[in-house]
Amino acid sequence: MSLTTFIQHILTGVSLGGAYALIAIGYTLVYGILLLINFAHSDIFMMAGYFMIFAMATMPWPIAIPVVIVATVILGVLIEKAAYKPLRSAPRMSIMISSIGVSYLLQNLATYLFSALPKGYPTIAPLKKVFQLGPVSASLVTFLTPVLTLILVFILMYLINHTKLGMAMRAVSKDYDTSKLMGIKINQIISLTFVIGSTMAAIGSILYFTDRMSVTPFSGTLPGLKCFVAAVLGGIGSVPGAVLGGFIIGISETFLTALGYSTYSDAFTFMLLILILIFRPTGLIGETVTDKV
Amino acid sequence: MTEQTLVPVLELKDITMQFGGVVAVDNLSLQVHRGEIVALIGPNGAGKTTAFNVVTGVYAPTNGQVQFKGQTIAENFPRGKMETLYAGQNKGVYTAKVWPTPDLITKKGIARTFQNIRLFKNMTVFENVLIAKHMNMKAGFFSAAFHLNGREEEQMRQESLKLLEMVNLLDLKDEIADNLPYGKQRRLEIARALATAPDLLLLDEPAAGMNPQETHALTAFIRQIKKDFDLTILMIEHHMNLVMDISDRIYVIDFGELIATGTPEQVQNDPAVIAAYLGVDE
Amino acid sequence: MKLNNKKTYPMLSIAALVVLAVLLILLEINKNTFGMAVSILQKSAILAIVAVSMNLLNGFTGLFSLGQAGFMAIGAYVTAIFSIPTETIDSVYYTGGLAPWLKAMKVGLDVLPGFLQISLGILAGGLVAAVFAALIGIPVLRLKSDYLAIATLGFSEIIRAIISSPQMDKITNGSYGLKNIPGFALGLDFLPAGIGTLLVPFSVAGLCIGFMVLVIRSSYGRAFMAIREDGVAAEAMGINLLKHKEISFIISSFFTAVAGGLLAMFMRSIEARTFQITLTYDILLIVVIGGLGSITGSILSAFLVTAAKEWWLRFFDTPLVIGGVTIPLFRTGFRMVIFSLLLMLVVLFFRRGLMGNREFAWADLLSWPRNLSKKASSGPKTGKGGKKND
Amino acid sequence: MKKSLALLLVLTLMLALLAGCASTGNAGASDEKVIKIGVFEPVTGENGGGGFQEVLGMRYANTKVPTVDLGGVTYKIELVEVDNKSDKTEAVTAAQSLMSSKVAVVLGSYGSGVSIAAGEIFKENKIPAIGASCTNPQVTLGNDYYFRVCFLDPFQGTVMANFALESGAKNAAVITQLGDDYSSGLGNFFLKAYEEKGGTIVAQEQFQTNQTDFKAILTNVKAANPDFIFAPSSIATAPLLIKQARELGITATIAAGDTWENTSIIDNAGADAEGVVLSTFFDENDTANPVAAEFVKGFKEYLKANPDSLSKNGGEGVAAVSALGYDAYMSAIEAIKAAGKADPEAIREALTKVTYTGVTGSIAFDENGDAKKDMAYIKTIKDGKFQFLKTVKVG
Repeated sequence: MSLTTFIQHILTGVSLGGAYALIAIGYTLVYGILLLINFAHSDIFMMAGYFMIFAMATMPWPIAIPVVIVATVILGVLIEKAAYKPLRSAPRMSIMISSIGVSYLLQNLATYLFSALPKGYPTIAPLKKVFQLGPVSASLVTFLTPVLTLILVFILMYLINHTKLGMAMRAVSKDYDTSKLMGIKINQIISLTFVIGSTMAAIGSILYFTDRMSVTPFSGTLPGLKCFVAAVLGGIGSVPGAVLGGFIIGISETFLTALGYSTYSDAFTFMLLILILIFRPTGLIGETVTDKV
Repeated sequence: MTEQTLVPVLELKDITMQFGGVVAVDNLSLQVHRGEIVALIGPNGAGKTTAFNVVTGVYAPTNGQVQFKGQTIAENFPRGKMETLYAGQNKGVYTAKVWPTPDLITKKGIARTFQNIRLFKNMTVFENVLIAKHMNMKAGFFSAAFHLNGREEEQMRQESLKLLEMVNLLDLKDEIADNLPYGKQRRLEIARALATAPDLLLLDEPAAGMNPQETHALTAFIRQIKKDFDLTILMIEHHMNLVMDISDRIYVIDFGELIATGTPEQVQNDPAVIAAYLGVDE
Repeated sequence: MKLNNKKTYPMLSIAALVVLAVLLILLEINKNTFGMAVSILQKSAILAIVAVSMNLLNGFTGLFSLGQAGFMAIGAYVTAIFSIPTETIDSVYYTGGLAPWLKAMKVGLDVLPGFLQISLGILAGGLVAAVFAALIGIPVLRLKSDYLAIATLGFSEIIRAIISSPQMDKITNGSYGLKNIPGFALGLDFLPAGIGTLLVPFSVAGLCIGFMVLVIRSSYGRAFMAIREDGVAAEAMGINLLKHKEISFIISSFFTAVAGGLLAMFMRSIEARTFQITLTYDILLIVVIGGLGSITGSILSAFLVTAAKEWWLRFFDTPLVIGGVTIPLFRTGFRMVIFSLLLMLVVLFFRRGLMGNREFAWADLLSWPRNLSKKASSGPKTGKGGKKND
Repeated sequence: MKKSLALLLVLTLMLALLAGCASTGNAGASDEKVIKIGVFEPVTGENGGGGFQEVLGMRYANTKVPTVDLGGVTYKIELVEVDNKSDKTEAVTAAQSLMSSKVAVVLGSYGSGVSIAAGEIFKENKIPAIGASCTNPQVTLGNDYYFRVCFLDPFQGTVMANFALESGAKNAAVITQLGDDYSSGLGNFFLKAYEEKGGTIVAQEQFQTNQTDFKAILTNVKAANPDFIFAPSSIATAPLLIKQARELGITATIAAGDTWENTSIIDNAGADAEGVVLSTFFDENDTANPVAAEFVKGFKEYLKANPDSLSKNGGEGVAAVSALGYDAYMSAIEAIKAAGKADPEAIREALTKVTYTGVTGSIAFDENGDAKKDMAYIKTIKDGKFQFLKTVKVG
């Protein structure tokens, strides 16, 4: 592998990793607070793709982007209110089944509304501008994705660590019942979690699809699962962990494909998950929790 | 309890249980002799339940040894990260690692109840008790699956029914466990533990949440099962009336450390105990 | 399962079985007229096996596994390799040919009648899946419910990736899939021609489900339920958690693979893409609608959901014209929207599904009219919410 | 709340059942003489777009020849359409539902995988099937009841290999989709033919179904620096592959098989699609064949009359699969006429002997049931349109 090819692969991997990281944040936040694998998150991401197609049909991109983010956030919060809130006291398995149900519903709804045929993703002209750095060529979005991801994560980390709401979020994820007793408005915090997660998914979706150019009702499934793995790999509940996991998976997947093992690139992700669960269930930078008997 | 029958059933030797930097049980040693009722008391968070969890195999002790009927059932010494973090005593005394899973401990003859009742809620009273018979089943998987062990199954059922009769729950046998009143649930949990045919019974706050009448009934119940099933009992309890009434000996721990031991009278007058319990006078 | 004292009415059960058998045979004889019904019944019987296996694991043992599609794939591929007629094997593996050792095995097996070869294939498929389950169970079953779900789902994807990988071309025919798999009626030479299309899947389903019911009713079944109710307490009752979880996982995987083998025979040609995550979700839908923890619920639901999905509700997908006016909603995809809504409805409002954790009993059916009038007079008695098995 | 919901649910189901019965009831009520022809095509799923174009060809054919006279009685030809959703599992039930509708002959399907899956059912029920554009050899191999009016993948692979070499490409890369028999098969046939004729394969890459990021494999392809990239794949994949290749600065000719002849590729890939080459069955501007000229004219008028069809077809272009759909329908009619009755077994017999001049050339079936064809059309994308480049014959 020549240096050029290597650099090109690194660029692809880092860019993919950045998009994964943004989606993984949604998983990690929700899991941290509700102990729920939000299977529907991948489909929120997919729906954001469709929102963009429709938004860009009628408005220029600088307006379309905020519209898409708002629409995605509304969808995310709505799902929480409709499908998870009524089950708050139910066993965890019920909530998980509910989230699978929502995922199933969104996929089928998208198939029904937009057909299973891939829809072309609109081009955001400045993002698609191709840069040529010596022999390496890539569009702006490829360079922008990891940078934007890191900026967003720093803002998010500031929010979580230095604001009152962020503190409340941390409290809820540490001890749900006690925080409730302490007068934290649990529902508000959960909604906030979904707002943040959906925002990140929407931005991630714009970056991801701009690079990949088409959306289908099942576009979200596999990236979604991989992002959950990324969240577990980094340590579920931890935002920096999710980002780290996202980048690791993005880069390793790219290199596996590059080396001719594209068959096993997905398999590898899950193998990684099983290994991490066996040897370090708390993830790379997660905290140890002891079960109380 | 008279002197000539002092056969140790359970012995904890220098047990230390440390979670990260937190020492939950610190160098605890205690003995329970055959036929005794021993109480383990102490303020909230003193490490009593943790000690139970070490005995029943839920946790591997960080350091120390547990012996049951003269046989080591758990032993460990600080290793890995704990080796540097270890804050307890007797480091280097124990060198073996013995940590059986809870089911093996139960098979050896130690049964327990839980602080917050852990019944099989959606199963009937009868099934709750019957499950305890599963571990001693002789039939293999296939003969059990094809119901070729009819006689054994029948025997398991008869034994369970008999047990339910002895603890006065027979009339409720088809009731779903979750639907029982609180006191009955406690009783069922004890019955379920008895169904494993233990030599030693560990009761974790059996009277928690009970009113004086219920507590009184419980006292009689514990006395009776001790007699009927020839048991040795180690219990954690906060109801001082019950403890003082029923125990042969008492161990008091605070912040994981043993602060006093002796008969109820001795413990009641111990200044260290009074200090630990100041304001919790019952 | 409660140890109730309800009368069992064995005569009624036998009568029902006889009626069922007669009905099936009648359908088979007239299968040219009832082609659709026959095909739906075949598929339902197959899915009923998977649904009950999934229920054994998810509903009775409380292990949330989402690896069904992977185990079905194993069963389907092993069965297919065993049962594709040896003389057509070269045309099926037209790109790379079958691995010599497998071909030798197939030639060797040809001394057996076709029917036995297929049975052997199904059994082998189940066993291979059981071995896989045993191996991955050791690390994976220690995980908590949701991690287990993701890990098994990941496992199922790994299986699919391996099957379609070029490296497996000589065994699984990689990207090209397998065809020429004999249907249910083939190989049963000793029966009148064509008989078996329904009898085979139904009797296999009967055997599989029957065995699982026996397991659930045995002491092991009680131990599974104890683990579901409270793992810590079960362990304190002397139940070896890992061993019992493994047993449950292995049995469930075995029968899931058997159903996969039957599915291969039903579909006649398979490829890795058949066994995607959506397949697992479809089965989950059946189990949830039937009621987690109810065998009869799963069976009932397998038949209802399959028939509704594949047959009765197909018109949702075609434009509906009433009196010259085209009803706007009806077009391709609407059917699946209805189904996902139905699932959400069950999850949110009827958490216990059709049967909850109860089982069908003649006594209930016989006293139903009476109970109904009693209920009507005393108002609805709300049961407890869903099972608590966290 | 719960009770009323339950009631609602039951009511919906009942209504559904009633409607279901009603719709099937109507079909049997008329006493007109009818011959049913099954249309087994994907209208949704991965191949939904192409499948629909094929259906359009059949529907148009049905408007051209809506009846057939057998022994003095006029029979109405009724098309029974089912959607196999480009999915093998669905295909089995879809095929089964055709069988229970008592069709005399089946047309389809777009996508070889579903055809292979359903083939066994057609064979078992002894109903002949005529494939329009399923090019995989496995469809008809060992199945006496399956015929097809198009050429096969080995042929198509050879055609493209010839074309590549003729246009001076000495090095080629092959990109195929894992788990897809069309893509893997065609790629493989191209590879064999290309190497046999002296070309060098410099890169061989695979991607997974639903994969949308091809940068990693394309980077490898770029490093191998081929003159020609052969990437047979679905319509869904094509624009992504083309755009990402161009983005990475790959300038080699990108080529594929018949599936790529779909305007959605041009719509989605835009300027990047320029220069893409593909082989296909038919060219609408080929005026040499009068049947074709007439078909193109009529079909365009048919499209204009149905705005919905027109939009789903992606404009006025006449896709090769529409022409093949038309030919499949016409071969069926020829066979029914030759058989003299609507009996499936007789139709199958007749099909083995039918010769018919169709839109895509003369059609006669060989012993496998494949149309004997020796010519393919090569097209390229130029100025946002498919343009005829040349024809390639293989002896």
